[in-house]
Amino acid sequence: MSVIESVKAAIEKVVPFSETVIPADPAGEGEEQQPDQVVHSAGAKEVDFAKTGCSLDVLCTAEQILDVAHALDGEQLFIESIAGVDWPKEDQIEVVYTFSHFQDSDVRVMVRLRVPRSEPKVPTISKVFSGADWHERETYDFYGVEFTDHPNLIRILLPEDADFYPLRKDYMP
Amino acid sequence: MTLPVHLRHDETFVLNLGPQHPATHGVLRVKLTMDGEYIVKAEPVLGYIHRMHEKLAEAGTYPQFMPNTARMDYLHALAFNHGYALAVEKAAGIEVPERAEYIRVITVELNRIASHLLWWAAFLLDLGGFTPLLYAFDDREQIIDLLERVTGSRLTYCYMRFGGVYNDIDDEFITGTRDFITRLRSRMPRMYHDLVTHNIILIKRIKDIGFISEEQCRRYGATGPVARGSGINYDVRKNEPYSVYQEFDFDVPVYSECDSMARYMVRMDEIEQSLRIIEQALDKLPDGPVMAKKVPKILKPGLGYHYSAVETARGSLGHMLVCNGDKNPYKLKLRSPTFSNLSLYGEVAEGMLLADALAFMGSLDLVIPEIDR
Amino acid sequence: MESENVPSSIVQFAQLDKLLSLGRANSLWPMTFGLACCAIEMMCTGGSRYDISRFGAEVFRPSPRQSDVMIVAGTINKKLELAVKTLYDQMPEPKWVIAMGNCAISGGPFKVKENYNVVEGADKLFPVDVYIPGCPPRPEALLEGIMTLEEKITGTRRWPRV
Amino acid sequence: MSGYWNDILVGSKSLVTGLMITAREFFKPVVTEQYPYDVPEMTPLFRGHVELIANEETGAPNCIVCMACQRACPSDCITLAGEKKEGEKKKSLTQYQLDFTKCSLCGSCVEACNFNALQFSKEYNLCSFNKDDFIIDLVKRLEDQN
Repeated sequence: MSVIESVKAAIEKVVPFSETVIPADPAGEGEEQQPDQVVHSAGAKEVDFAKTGCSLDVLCTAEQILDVAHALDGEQLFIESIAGVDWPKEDQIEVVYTFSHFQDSDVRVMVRLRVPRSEPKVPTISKVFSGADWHERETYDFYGVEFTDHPNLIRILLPEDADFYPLRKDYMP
Repeated sequence: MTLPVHLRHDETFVLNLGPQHPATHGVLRVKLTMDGEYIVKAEPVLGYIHRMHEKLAEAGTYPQFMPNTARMDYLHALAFNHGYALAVEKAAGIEVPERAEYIRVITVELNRIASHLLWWAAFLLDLGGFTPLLYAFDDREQIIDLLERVTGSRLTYCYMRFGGVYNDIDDEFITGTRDFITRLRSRMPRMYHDLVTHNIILIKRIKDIGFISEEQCRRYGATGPVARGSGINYDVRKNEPYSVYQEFDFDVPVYSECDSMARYMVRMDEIEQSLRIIEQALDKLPDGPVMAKKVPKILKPGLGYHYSAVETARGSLGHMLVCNGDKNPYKLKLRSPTFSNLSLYGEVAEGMLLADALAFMGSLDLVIPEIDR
Repeated sequence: MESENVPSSIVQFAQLDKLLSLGRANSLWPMTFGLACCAIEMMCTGGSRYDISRFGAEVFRPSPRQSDVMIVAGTINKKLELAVKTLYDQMPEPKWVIAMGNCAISGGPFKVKENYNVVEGADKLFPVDVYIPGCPPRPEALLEGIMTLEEKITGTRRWPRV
Repeated sequence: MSGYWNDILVGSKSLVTGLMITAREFFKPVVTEQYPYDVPEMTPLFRGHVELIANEETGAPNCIVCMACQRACPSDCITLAGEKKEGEKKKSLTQYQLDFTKCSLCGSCVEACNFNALQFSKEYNLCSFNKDDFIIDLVKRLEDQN
C-alpha cells in the first residue's frame, strides 16, 4: 500500500470522505456565493496535486483535529505549517494545517477547520507534533486563535504587551 | 540529551544571549537557564525583526509583493522569488517558457552557493576563525558579480516575474558562470576542505555536537540540510520536482551522523551538486523567450487554496496562497524553513555546554528575518 | 544635526582636540549589529573585495562599550527599539551613528499605512549623523558613508571625491 | 595518552596546512577594489534610483503623467503631477517627486512605464548628513543635467 493510500485510510477513520465538490475555478463570481459551499462541505477529499500542491484536503471540526493529528502522526507525516485565515463575512477564522511526508513525494495533507471569530478555540496538537508549538503561537499572535491546553501560549513575534491581532482583516493601525 | 549527574537545578541563573550578540546572526535572543556552563533550558525569543510581510502581502497586488520576498531570506533571495512566482503561477495558471525556467534554475543555484558560502564564513566566524570569511567572500563576490549582471542588484533580487524572468542572460554571463564553476571546483578541495574541513579544531568543535535524531526532525518539521544531516533523504527538488529540476542529474547528500559535522558536510556537498546542476542547465539551455506571452496585467486568480514548496538553502519553503478573485492575495502564509528548524533548538540544546550550543546554533544556518518574516 | 561641535570636555585644547579627532576619524570602531539585509552588505564591506580596514574601521566590536560608531544596518521594530536605544546609550562619548539602508532612514518599504511593527527611522530613537540610502546600499556607499563621517569629525576630506 | 600526542601531531599538521594556504595567498593578485581611487563601473542593468529620460529633441521629460509608475510602486515612493497646457495634446509633467528613502529598488516603475520616460540612474554611492536630500525632485534634476 502506498503512503497516500494508507494516509487516506487513516484519515477516513476520523473524517469521512465526502463527495461535495468545491468549485474548482469560480473566477470572477465573487466570494458571496462560494464561501457557503466551502464552509459546509465538511469531510476529506482528494484534490489535484499539480493544481493545488496538496493531495488531500480535509475539512474537519475543531474537536476532530486532535484525532486527525494522531492519525497523521501514525503515518509518519511531519508538520509543515499552521496558518490562520480570517473570513470576517462569515464571522469565522479558519485554521489551516499542512502536513507532508519525508519519503513519498506528492503527499501533502491540508487540514482545515473553522471556528467562530468571537470565540476562536482549537485544541492544541503540540503534544503530538512538537513543532506545532511555535506555529500555534504564531497563529495566536496574528489571529487570536486560542489553542486550548497549549503549554506556553504567549505572543511569539509581536511584543508581549501588544493588544491587537494584526492579521485580522478588520485590523488597521 | 540527559543532564550530567552533578548538575543541581537549584543553582541556576538566567543568561540572555542576544538580541545583539556576535554569534546570533542577526537579532535572535535566546533565554538560557544555566547551571554553571551547562544549559538547563534554552528558549529562543523571536520577533526582533518581524516585518509584517504577511500583512503587506494582503495589502498590495500580486506583483507588488515580489520585492518583499527577497527581503525575507536575503541570503537565498532568488529561491524566495522563485517560490512566490511558482505559487502565483500555479494559482493563476500561467505557463512559463522553458528558457525562463532554465534561467531560474541557474540563478537560484548560483544564489544557493552564495548562501552556503556565506553560511560557511559566518559559521566559522562563530567558532572563532576569521580568515575563512575573507576567502569565502572572495568567491561569493564572483557570484554576486554574475547575478548583478542579470538581475541588477547585489543582494535583494527582484528578478522573477509571473510568467518568466526580468531579463535574459547573455553570453558573457554564461562564460562567466563556466569560469566560476572551474574556479570554485579548483578552490574547493584546497581552500575549503584542507584549510577548514580537515582542521582538527573544527572537527573537535562540531563533531558529536548537537545531536538531532530523525524522529525529532519529523516531530518538529525540520527540513533542508538539518534533516539531511540526520539521515533523512528529503529534498523538495527531488521529492516533488518543480520548475525543471527533474531534467537534471544530481544527488541529494545525506549524512546519518546527526551532528553538526554532518550538517556542515551536507552543505559543503550541496555546493558541488549545485555546480553540477548549473553546468547541466547551461549545456541544455534552450532558446526562446524568457517571458510568457499572455500574462494579464492585473492578476485575479479565482477562489482556492494553493500550496507550493521550493527548496531553499535552508529547507523547504512553502507558500500557502488563498485567493479570492481579487487583485491582491487574500492570505499568503509563508512556511519558512528556519522557523521549524529553530524550534527544535530548545530541546536539543538542553544539557549542552554554552560554547557547544553556539556551535550548534551556527550549524542550523539561521537567517532571522526569514524566521520572523 | 551639528553634533560634531559638542565639546568632549569642559577644558578645550584646540590643537590636541584636532589631533584627537584625527585619531578618532581614522580608527572608527563600528559595533557589530547586523539587523537585516544591509548587514550582509556590511559584511561584504568587511570582506576582501571592499576591505573596510583601509579606512581603519574594520574592528567590528560586539560590545557597545568598545565601539564609537553604530552602523544601524536594517529595520528596527517595536520589539527591538528598546534594545537599540540601550545599546546607543551604552556607547561611550564621542559616538556617531550611521543609518545604513532605507529601513534605518525612514522605515523604507515598510513605511506603509498597514505598518504596525516597524519604527520609521533610526532618527526617531537617537540622532543620526550620516544617512546612506539604498536597499541595500552598495558597499561603496557604506565606504562613502564612513568617509563622510570622517569628514564630519575632522572637518576635511582626506580621500578623493568620486 | 596516545590520544593526547595524536592530537598534538594532527593539530600541528592542520596548522602547517593552514599557514601554507595563507602563505600561498600572499602571492596571488590583490582582489581589493581601491574604491575612492578606482571608480567601479556599474553594469548596464544596475538599479540606482529612478530618473526621468529627456526627449531627445525638446529636452523635456518623456513622461505624459499616466500615473502607471505611481500605481505600480509597492511602497508609494512616487508622487507626480502634471497639467495640460494650451495647444498641446499630451499632459506635461510639472512635478515628479521620488521619496528614495522608501524605495526598495524593485524596478516596477520602470517596467510599468510604456513611454520610455524612466530609467535607473547609475548613482551607487549616495550618502548625506540630511535625509531630506533623498526626497528627490526628478524634474529639477533633469533640468540641472541639461
